[in-house]
Order: sequence, then C-alpha cells, then structure tokens
Amino acid sequence: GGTTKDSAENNSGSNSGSKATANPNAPIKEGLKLAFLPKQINNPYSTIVNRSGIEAAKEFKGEAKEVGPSDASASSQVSYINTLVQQGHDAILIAANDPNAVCGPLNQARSRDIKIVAYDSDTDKSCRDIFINQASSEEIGRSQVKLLSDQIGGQGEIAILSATANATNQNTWIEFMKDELKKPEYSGMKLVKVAYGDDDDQKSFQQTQGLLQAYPNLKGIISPTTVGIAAAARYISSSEYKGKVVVTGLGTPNQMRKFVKDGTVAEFALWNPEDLGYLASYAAAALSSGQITGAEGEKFKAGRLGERTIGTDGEVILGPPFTFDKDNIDDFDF
Amino acid sequence: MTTLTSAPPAKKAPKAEGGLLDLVLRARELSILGALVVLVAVTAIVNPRFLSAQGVEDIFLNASILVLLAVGQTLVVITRNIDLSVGSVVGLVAFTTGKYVSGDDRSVVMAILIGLAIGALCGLVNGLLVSFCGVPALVVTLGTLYVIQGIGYYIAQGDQINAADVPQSLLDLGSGGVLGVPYLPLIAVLVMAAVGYYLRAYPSGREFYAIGSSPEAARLAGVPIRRRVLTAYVVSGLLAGLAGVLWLARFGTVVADAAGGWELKVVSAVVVGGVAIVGGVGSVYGAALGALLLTTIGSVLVVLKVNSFWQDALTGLLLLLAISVDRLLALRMNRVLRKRSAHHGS
Amino acid sequence: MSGPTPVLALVDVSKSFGAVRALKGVRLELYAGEVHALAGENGAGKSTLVKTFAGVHRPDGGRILLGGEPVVFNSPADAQSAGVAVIYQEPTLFPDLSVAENIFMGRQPRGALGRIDRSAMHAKAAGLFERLGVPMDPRRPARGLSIADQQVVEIAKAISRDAKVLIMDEPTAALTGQETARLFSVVEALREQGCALLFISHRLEEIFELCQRVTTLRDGQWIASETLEGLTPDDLVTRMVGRELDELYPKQDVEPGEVALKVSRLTREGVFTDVSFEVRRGEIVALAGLVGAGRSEVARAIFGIDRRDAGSVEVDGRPLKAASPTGAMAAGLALVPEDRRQQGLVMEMSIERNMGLTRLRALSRGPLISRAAERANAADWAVRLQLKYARAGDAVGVLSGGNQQKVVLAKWLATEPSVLIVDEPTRGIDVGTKAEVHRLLSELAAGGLAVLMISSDLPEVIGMADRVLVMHEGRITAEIPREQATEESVMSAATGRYGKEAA
Amino acid sequence: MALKTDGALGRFVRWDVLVTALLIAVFLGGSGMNPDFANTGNLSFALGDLGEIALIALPMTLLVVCGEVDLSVASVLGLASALTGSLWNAGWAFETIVPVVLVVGLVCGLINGLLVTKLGLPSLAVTIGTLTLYRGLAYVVLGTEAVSQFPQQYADLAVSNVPGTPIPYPVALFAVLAVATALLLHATGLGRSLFAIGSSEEAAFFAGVRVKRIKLLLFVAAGVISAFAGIVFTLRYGSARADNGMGLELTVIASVLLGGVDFDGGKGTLGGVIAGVLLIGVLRNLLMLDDVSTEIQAIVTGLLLIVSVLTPRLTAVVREARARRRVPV
Ligand SMILES: Nc1ncnc2c1ncn2[C@@H]1O[C@H](COP(=O)(O)OP(=O)(O)OP(=O)(O)O)[C@@H](O)[C@H]1O
Ligand SMILES: Nc1ncnc2c1ncn2[C@@H]1O[C@H](COP(=O)(O)OP(=O)(O)OP(=O)(O)O)[C@@H](O)[C@H]1O
Ligand SMILES: [Mg+2]
Ligand SMILES: [Mg+2]
Repeated sequence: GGTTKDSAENNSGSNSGSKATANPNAPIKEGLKLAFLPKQINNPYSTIVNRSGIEAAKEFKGEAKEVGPSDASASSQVSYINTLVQQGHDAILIAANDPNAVCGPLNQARSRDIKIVAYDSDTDKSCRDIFINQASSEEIGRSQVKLLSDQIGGQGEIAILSATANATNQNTWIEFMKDELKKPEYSGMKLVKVAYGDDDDQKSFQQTQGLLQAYPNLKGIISPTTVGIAAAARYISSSEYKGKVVVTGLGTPNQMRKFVKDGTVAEFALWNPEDLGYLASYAAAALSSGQITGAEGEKFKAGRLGERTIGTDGEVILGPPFTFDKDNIDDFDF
Repeated sequence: MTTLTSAPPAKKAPKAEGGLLDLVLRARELSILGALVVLVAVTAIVNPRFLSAQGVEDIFLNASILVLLAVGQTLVVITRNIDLSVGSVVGLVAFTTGKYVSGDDRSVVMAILIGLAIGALCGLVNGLLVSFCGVPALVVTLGTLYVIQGIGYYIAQGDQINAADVPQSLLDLGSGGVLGVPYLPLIAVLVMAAVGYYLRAYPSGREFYAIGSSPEAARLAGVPIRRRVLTAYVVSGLLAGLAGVLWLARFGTVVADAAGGWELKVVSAVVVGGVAIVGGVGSVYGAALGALLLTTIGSVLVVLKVNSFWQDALTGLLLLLAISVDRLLALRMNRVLRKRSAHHGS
Repeated sequence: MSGPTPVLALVDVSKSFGAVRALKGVRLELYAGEVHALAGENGAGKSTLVKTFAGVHRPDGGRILLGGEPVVFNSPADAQSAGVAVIYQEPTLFPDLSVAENIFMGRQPRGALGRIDRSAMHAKAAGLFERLGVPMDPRRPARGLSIADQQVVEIAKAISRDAKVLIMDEPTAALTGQETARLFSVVEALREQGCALLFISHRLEEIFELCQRVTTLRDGQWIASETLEGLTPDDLVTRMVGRELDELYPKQDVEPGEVALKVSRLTREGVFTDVSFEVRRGEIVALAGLVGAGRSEVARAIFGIDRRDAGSVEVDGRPLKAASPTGAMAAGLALVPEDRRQQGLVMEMSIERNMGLTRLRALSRGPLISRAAERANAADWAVRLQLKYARAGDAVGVLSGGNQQKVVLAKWLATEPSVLIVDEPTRGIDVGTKAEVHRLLSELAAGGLAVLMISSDLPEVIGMADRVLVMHEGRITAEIPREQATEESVMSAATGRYGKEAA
Repeated sequence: MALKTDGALGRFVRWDVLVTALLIAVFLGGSGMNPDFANTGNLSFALGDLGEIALIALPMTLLVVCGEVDLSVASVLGLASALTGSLWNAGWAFETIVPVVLVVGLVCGLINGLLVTKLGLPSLAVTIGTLTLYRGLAYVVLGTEAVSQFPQQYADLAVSNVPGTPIPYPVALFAVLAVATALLLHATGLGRSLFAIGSSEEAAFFAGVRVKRIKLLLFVAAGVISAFAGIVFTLRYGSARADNGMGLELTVIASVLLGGVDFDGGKGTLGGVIAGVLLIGVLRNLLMLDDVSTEIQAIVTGLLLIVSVLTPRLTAVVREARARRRVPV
C-alpha cells in the first residue's frame, strides 16, 4: 500500500500496535469475542476452517461466531466488517476477497482496538496484525508443480484450472508455479493455459472439457482450488481421458476420496483446514490478551498445535501442505 | 343502403402469404439453427476433436440441463409471465436430494421423486401467487428466487455433497446412457418433444399462446387463464426439480448455490430461441436450440483457445449477434411480404 | 306480456361503476326468431347491458332469466355454455394467432386422441368467411388486420358458435355496405332458424331494415320497448335523445383559401402508389374508398407515422421532412386515427392527461406542467363536446366507445392545427354527437381549417365534403366536386369502374 | 384490460405508501431494539453502502416506467471500475480519467439504447447480452489485477460525510439527483410522456411523443450514472476490480419493484422507489447487526418483495369480491 488513504491511516494504526509492548506471559483473557469473516459462507472449505476455529475459542473460554456474505465479493465483506465494528468485538478473523478493499474498515476497527487476524487469504499487510498462512504461498506453488511433474515424468503440456480470476491467493500460487516451471528439471513441461472455473462446478467442468479438446496432448491439470479439482476429476473420471490425463491440486479428502479410489487422481495436496482455523483462533486470542503484538519473532501457545513463532511481515505459517493418496486418504474425514 | 357498397378489395393471395408467413415465424428457429451450424462448423475446422464422439457427447450433456429449464421457462413466458426462481430451485433440489441419497444408500427412484416434488411445490407457490393473487410475475419470482435460495443455504449450512456420498446408480444417470446415447440429452429431448407437441396439437396447449397473446381476449373467449398459468408454473418447477436431480447426477459434488445466477442464463436461452418475452410467440424447440447455442458458445471459446478474459465478452457479443440477426431477418421478411402484397394489389 | 317465454331476459337490472350508474333498472326480453334492436346515445348503457348478458359484468341488482329460469353468469365462459354468443363493440383478437384459431379457440375441431384437426379447422373458417362474403386467409395471423377485418373475424367467431342467443354490439360500425349486406342475410338465416338476436347500431336505417322490436335506453334508464312497425326514425331519435334532433351534415359554404396541404406523388410500396392532391383552407376534402383501399395508410404516411418511399408533402407551402409525427404536428398537422384503442388513446391514462398529451409544452409553466392548466383544458373541451364522464381523473378506458372517440377529437382539436386529418371521425358515434361532430368540423373549416376526412359512411362523405377523392387499390381513381358527388359516382370510382387515371 | 389506473389504484392501499410506512416502522423498531443501529456511525455506513444502488435506481425507475429495463447497469459499473483502475495504473491524471470513464458509460448506454430503439429488440434480451459483454470487457481491460492507491482527496470524497451530518457525499449527491428526477417524472411533460409510452407506446407515438429519442436518452442516462457509480464504488473501497458490483442489477431492480413501480410500465412513483431502496438497505443493516444469518436475510428480502406486491393486490381482490367480481373491459 503506497499513498492511499488506507495506508496513510493504518501506518498510524500499526505504530500504535507496535508501541504497545507484548507481554508473553499475560494470561489469555476469558470471554473474548471473536468473529470469523470468510470469503464466502456456504463454502465447504471455509466452513471446516471456521467450525474448528469456533471450537478452539471454547477451549480458552471465548465466544466466536461466523458471519459473511453469500457471494465472494470484497464489497459485501466490507459491510460485514462495519457491522462487526458496530457490535464491538475483540478480534476479527478475515479471509480477504480483496487485499485493499477491506483495508479502510479494518483500520477503523483497529483504531477501536479490535485486533485483525487475516487467514487463508491475506489483506494488505498494513491493515492486519498477523496473517495465518496455511503454508507458505511459495511452498504451495512449487510443491504443486513437483507433485504433477512426478506423476507425468516431467514431460508434456500442462494447464491450470483456477478459481475466479481475481482470487488473490490463487494468483500468488500461480505466479510461483510459473516461476518453478522455469527451473531446468521442468524444461520438459509446458504450461499452455490458465483457465478460470470461478469456483463454480458447472463452469469448472466445462472449462476442463474445453482444455482437453483444445490441447489434445495435455498431460496434466493443476487445480489449486477445491471446487475446481473436484469438477476436473469428476469429468475425467467419466470420460475417455481417464488414465490419460493427470489431475492434481488442492482438495479436501472427502471431496476427492471417490476419484482417488477409482484411480482418476493419484495424489493431491492440502493443509489441514481444521488446524488453520484452530491456529487463527489462538492467534487472535493471544493478540487480544496482549501476549503478542504481531511483531516478528514473538511467540505464542496455540493449544494442541504447540508454540508458534511470528515470522516476517507478521506471518505465521501453519506448516507444509500434506499430500493425500489412496493409502492415507481414509485416515481423514473433512 | 347508405354506406359505401361494393366488392371487397382483392386481398393478398392467401397461399403465398400463408407460406411466407409460416416461413417468417419459423425463421426465428431457422436463424438460430443456422448460427449453431456455422459456429460448430468453424470450430470443427479449427479443431476436429470438437466433433469427436466425446466432444459431441459433451456438448449435448452440457446443454441438456439448460434445455430442460428452457422448456419450462418457455411455457411460462408464452403466457406473458416469467419465472426467475428456477436457478434457486435447481440448487435447492440438487442439495436436498443429495443429502437424501448420501449416507446409507437410498433408492434413486425415491430421490428423483423427492426432487420433482420439491420442484413442483416451488412452482405451485409461484403459480398460486401469480395466477390467483394476480401479482406481477417478475416481482414474485424474484422474491421466491431469494427465498428458495435462502432455504437452500439454510438446509446446507455450508456443507457439501461429495461424489463419494452419491450412489453410483445415480451418478450413472449423469454419465451413462443406453446404446451410446447418454441419458441426459435423451431425457431433455423427450421432455422437449412432449411439451412441444402438446403446445401445438392440443386445444388446451393453444390456450397458453392465447393467454400470452391477449389476456383480455382470452378471458372473453372463456379460456381458464388461472388454471393454465398455474400449470405453466408447476411444469416449470417440475422441470427445475428434474434438472436439480440431474445436476446432482452429473456433477456429483454439489453446494447449496449450485446453478446460482442461472435464471438469467435460462431467460437468455429462451429469448435467443425466439420466444417473445411479451408472450404469445415462440416454441420450445426454439428455446431448446437457444440453450444449445449458449452452451456451445461456452465450450467453443475454450476449444478455440480464446483468451480467458475475452470469453465473457465474446459470449455476450455472440448473444447480441444472435438476437439481432434474428430480428433483422424478421424485419426483412415483413418488407418482402409488403412488396408481395403490392404485386397482388395493383 | 303473455305469449311465449323469452329465451333470455333482463329484469330490473342495475349496474354502476363507482360513481357512474350505467344501468338503472333496465328490462329487456329476447324472443326466439326475432331480431331485437337496442338504441341509445353514446354512454346510454348499451355495451354495459351486453356485457351483463355476456357474464363480463355481474349486475348489482336485478336478475337474468334464461328460458324463464333465473341464472347467474360468473364469467363469459358461463354465458357461452348457456348458449349466448356475443360480438363485442371493440374487437378483441389474439394478434399472434391465426385467424382460424382466433375463431375456434377452445373449441377447435378434434381429431384422433383429442388432437386439433387443423385442416378441418381451416376448412370451417373458410366456410364462415364464405357465408360472410369476405375472402380472408384463415392461416393469416390476426395482427395487421384492419378494424373492419377484425370485426369480420369477431362476427365469424360468434356465428360459429351456433348459439341460441346472438348479441351484436355495433358489428357494422366498421363494415362497408357489402359486408353489412352479407351480415344481414346471415342474421336473417339465423333468425329463421329460431335464434334470438340483439342488435346495436348507431345507423338507424340498419335498425329499421333488420329488426322487429326495439328497446331504447337513455342515461342507463329504460325508455321503451316496442315493435318497429309504425315507428319513424324521428320517433326513435326523440326517444334516444329526449329532444328533437337538429339537421345532420350542416355544411356551410366557405370560399376556399390558399393551399394548406399539398401531397404530390406520395408512394408507399405495397400499400398505395402515386397519390397527389391538395386541400385548401376552409375546405373539407373527403377520402372515400373501400376497406383496404389504403386511405388510412395515406393519412399515416402524411402524418409521418409510416415511412414514405417516394413523394413529398407540403404544409402551408413548407415541405414536410422525414417521417415524424412530432414534425408533422409542429407544421400544423393533426391526425385523428382510425383505431382509438390502440392509436387514439392511452387507455390506462386519465381523461385529462390524454387530452393534454398533445400539447404538453403549451400546458407547461416553465419546465413544469401546470395541473391547473391541464384540468382547465380538459374541462373546456369536455363541455364543448358534451363528454359524458364521471371524473376527469378516471381512466379514459372506462368511457363508452363514443365518448372515447370524443376525447380523441378533443385532444387533437386542442392543438389548433391548420390541417386536420380525421380517419372515420364518427365511427361508433350516436346520431346526436354525429351532428355535433359534423357541425364542429364545418365550423372549424369555416374558421379557415383545412380538413381531410376519411370515411366509409357515404352520406357523411356526400354531405360534408367540398370535394371527394376516391381511392381504389392504393391509387386515387377520381376527384369529384361537391355538386357531382352522388352515391353512384363515388361508388363506381371506388370500385375502379369509373375513372380517367385508373390503375 | 384490467384497469388499474391512478384513479382506481387510489382506492386501494398504494404500494409506495405501504412501503414508506414499512420503512418508518422498521426504522423505529430497529432503533428501539438494537442500540448499535440508530447511532450516526452505523447509519452513515448503512447509507454509504446504498450509494451506488440508490444512484442507479433513479434512471432504472424512469426506464421501467416507460416499459423498458436495463440489466447491464452492474456490468457497466464493473467496466467503469476496471477502466478507472487500468488508466490510473497507466499513470493518467484522475481528473482526466473521470470524464473518459463517463464517456465510456455513455457509449455503453448508447449501445443498449440503439439496439432497443433501432432494431426494436426487447430490452430484457438486449441487456442480458450486454450484461455479459460489458462484464467481459471489464476483465479484458483489467484482467486479474486489483488496483488501489487512488488519490487521497477523491477517496475521502467517496467515504467521508457532509460536515455535521451522518450523510456521506455520494448519498448527498443522490438526494439532489433524486429530487430532480422526481420533478422530471411527476411534474414535467417528459414525465407525462414516459407514463404514456409505458402504458401504450403506439398511442404515445401517434400523439407526437418522441418515443425512440426518449428511450435512447434514458438508456444513455442509465449508462452514464452507472459509470459514475462505478467510480464512486472504486473510490469507496479503494480498489478497482473487474468483478466489482457483480450481481448488483438484481438488487437495484428489486428495490425499484419494491418501490411499487409496475414492471409492465406506465405506473409508479419515485418516492416509492426511494423508500424501497432505503428499506432494503436499512433492513439488511439491521439483520446483520442482529447476527441474522445470510440465508435468513435472503429469505426476508424475498418475502418482503412478495408481501409488498401481495398486500395491495389482496385488498384489491377483496374489494373486487365485494363489488361482485366485475371485470372492466
Ligand atoms: N388486402 C388486404 N388483406 C389484408 N389486410 C389488408 C389488406 N389491405 C389492407 N389491409 C390492412 O388493413 C388495413 C386497411 O387498410 P387501410 O385502413 O389503409 O384502408 P382503408 O381504406 O383506410 O380501410 P379502413 O376503411 O379500414 O380505414 C391496413 O392497415 C392494412 O394493414
Ligand atoms: N368499466 C367501466 N368502468 C367505469 N365506467 C364504465 C365502465 N364501462 C362503462 N362505463 C360507463 O358506463 C356508461 C355506459 O357505457 P356503455 O359503454 O354501456 O355505453 P354505450 O351505450 O355502449 O355507448 P356507445 O354507444 O358509445 O358504445 C358510460 O358512462 C361509461 O363511462
Ligand atoms: Mg357501446
Ligand atoms: Mg382506414
């Protein structure tokens, strides 16, 4: 954020943040009021994340709730932030639809001493206290390429099936994928197309068909979105391309179980969304209780996940993404 | 006898006129068909795989759900009404039936029946509000769009139906077929043919057109307006329900807002298909063609490797092109007709 | 009265619409094998009475007797199933459906499995038009039919029901003599088959030619029911109007001034060709011809409704540019169109706003409309044309046919045009009002207005016109000066038999 | 033809009156039940959130009154936003961007208008097409980017209130435009013409009303206003994106219809529409404050629409039943 009104304000905001000194052994306050604001409610993935976050809050005797728009648009998120501010909460946990659009209101919130935890999809770093990253975006991007390369022997045309063209985290990952592909060991692989399924089953489905017809020698598809990978797998599993084209990406085990079992998909990755919500919840608590301020190097206890340290830019990384395959998929249920 | 007395004017030669007029009316369907053929031909030339068995199968599979909805919508639009709630109904039905069949394997037949029932119920509500309370269709169905959507979300609570939970037998309905012909298009075509035939060949069918063409005249002619309009909505709801079940069968993974925003898609299909939005004119065949055209455009643009960002723009452009060409054709024919009558006149 | 029981009868029927009391204790009896006339001024309540028979309106008071038994018609469907067929004053067709389907909607001849037998349907329809002596293609869609043709379809629809009772509300208003004659022979036939008929017309001579009994209404009140024998037209008029009637066609002779409207070589392909004529200030020029001759089309083209393919129009010497009614109005033209429901009036809009629509600018004070001026304008013309209405704020659609016609006239006369084109100005207007309209027209002409009058009513044409232009199949076949204008001369020209420059 | 005329309607409960009453009730109830509602901070949020919808609702009302509709408004808004972003990226001065964007909006409206008036296509069909087209162009212009960092002073204009009031500048502007539009619709010759066109286009044309020109004008107005709303939107959220305002058109139409404008044209009041817009806004805000879940919000909005048209009709039906079901023809 350069010279926007947003950044102007929040500079002051973050200053005030860092001025307050962290007290690592301050106890977690009871009855903290947290609010989860996902990109969009009724999205299975965020439902999982937030549910476990709300569970976590119970552990430290706080109360948490989930509110959010039914469409994944920045504007409707803003209205929710405003109401949350009105209602007065200790912390707002947000998965931003747009890093900048939400900044103004978020800083309003911070000026009222409401802590802001971004998770899953970051906001401009100037308008939140910390960001819980499901895994370093870089690691996700690069590992996806590796995953696919292993399955297609590093040779052939590949395509990416993303969510909406504006999804911040998607685009970051895709950048890293492109970068990874520049490496010599992937010289055999050629990214021919980035398609957008708008996280809509039917559209993702049709986009997949299109890709396969448009690029006859397509070897693999990476879909770093839960809706996309399911749609792609579903189409291929019921088409002549089954076994010829590899699908991988980010998906939930329950979604993908069928396609792993029937051999359409060998491997796909995801972090544990429950842990993500859990960690975010604890981070919010730590912030509100003054254990941390969001400065680099601070540490806090995150219940069963143990102690976590804040990295650069106030990022806390959940851990490396986990790779599912037919051997381990049945150990998970989410 | 004081008024002007004499032989009536030599009128246009009926036969020629009749034939031409039929052509004008059918031209709407024809022009869409033409557009479709051109589109497919061009694509096939650029990329032969587009017409591969798989490719063709895909086109029809994609279209069939939209076709079903378009047929239902046509019935409603012909009576000078509109049903914006279909998208929400599909979502609701897809999810609820999904919920029903998931878990311990339940009977597919039962699932379908439930789907149809829910759809019919939604249609009934719309129909009663429009026909008996006489409230403007657009407002009512915009309202029920929100309501039904809300109910869908409420039931779903953010959960999702996964392909794994859906019994294979139901999934087969979505991808399987009889002797090479997949079920979905088969169902769609059967429904279309049935409704189309009914509208054309049965007195009660014609009354739908009468109502849309002039409600006042319909009342004076003793047409049971309310009953027909109600029927139109119930059928539309019923088909939306069927579409919902097929949606589940086809995509396996379903969230509550499946088919969100499809109402506009359906309406454009119907309009492109030459069904007059003011009622009284059009056929389900045209609407079905419209649906086919729209879905084909969707696939074609990907197959032609059109830049993702241009896809929406071009879809819109082609849509406008379709209706404009259709319109120009109609105007042209009218002029021809007038010239014709000139040669008979003098 | 003793004797046979009436097939259908009204007893002390009353009906009011809000403030308007359309029917006050009216009684009427229709007997088998008799044609009963219903006479009355515009707004007397004739159509309301008809709609009561038809089940469109339910009477507030009184009863309907079917074969002596009281019945209740809740809807037109009920009346139809009771054997009552109705031709309404205003044709109401399905524009998108074929003429045949319009006739047989809901009663189509069935084939196997209850399917529509189209060929049979078209054959039947053709048969009906045969009976009515009108060649019309049953497959043709109803859209684009002239008022006259629409009326014919309505008639065909009604007689196709072979009903016990046939009710006709001004069926001949739009017809030419030829078609009227055929209609009458059909009606005669039905009467002999023992059908009971009710006939409404503002042309008294038709009533005397066709009917045996007559009932007169005045302001919704029953005045008399009597046999027509021994009754003179004047008696009937007095009963209707309640006073002696002044003379029709009071054309004053005026010295024509300079040319106000000059039409040269006007052509619209497929409708009319090479039409040229002039209308001078103070002149009333009639445009006569058969239905479909293209008279209205000429008027439309002059006024800029339709594009003209060739030719020019001059108003007061200034050429009129491309098709635009606004331009035509600015130049001083006014057109009273032939179809008042579609073209003449905005049915859902109030009477005063309809009257104001043609002169919005004149009624504005600065940018804003002055309601006061609007009201005054309406009130003024309502008086001048003796409009029968309840509140100036009511929708014009609730006015009786004739009163609607008056509103159309008012809204155009209000623009104080220099050339007035009237298409069938007295269609559906009662004798009294007709006289008023005629006087109005000749006054205006005397005041220097140039009038072009399209009419199918020959006496009107002969009576009012200084010159008669006759059209035949889209061409002007004759121009007849007032003194030579006789029914024969006009007729022969209209049918193309007469004529120097005939096609 | 069932005659629901100004005169006749007056005899029933009128939609716009009803809606206004409802608005007041909701407002009072809201301030009573929820302490967070009636404070200036929240109200100006709520109003600000309505800005764009309210602005677009004005030309939409005029269009619907004369029997047309424009579904492409939200896409024009998106296109305007995207264009603002890309031009700003390209280093243009904001002062030059604004007029350019407005002109683009004008062109969008012009295209809609010409297709409707020149080809005589139904506006519903045309604007469904342009809805897709314009949104697509937005993506062509800006792609996946999200541009921020717009000049301070303009950003402030979009968010801050008129000094001493809880009213954000865009809303204040809306108020002014609303009054102007109300006068235009209800007190000028043009307004009369709109109603005439709405209830009988042919008759209006015969009476010398410039039907096509007027319609064209309205579509253009809708285009320009939507583009302007796009700029406001962009500044308000400090972010220009191709998907801004997606799906807004239905909300706009919903509030217009809620305001009692007859979708078949010829009937409606601007007062009703304003009440409708506010009602939808206030209600949403209130439901959010009370933590009512999104799905329930949707249901409430829907029911509201239905009830708002049902109530007056039912009273009408009852009245007709009492008047022995007469059907004016
Ligand atoms: N031969 C025909 N067959 C069918 N319709 C026709 C024919 N000729 C004209 N029409 C239609 O009927 C209408 C009658 O033409 P027009 O009104 O110009 O003739 P007219 O002499 O004015 O008849 P009217 O006495 O009805 O005014 C025209 O609008 C035209 O569309
Ligand atoms: N639907 C209605 N609502 C209100 N008033 C009506 C309605 N229909 C008719 N009227 C009024 O009832 C009276 C009788 O109208 P009606 O149409 O029966 O007259 P009419 O005898 O048919 O006249 P015309 O000869 O001009 O057709 C008129 O004053 C008319 O304004
Ligand atoms: Mg009458
Ligand atoms: Mg005529």
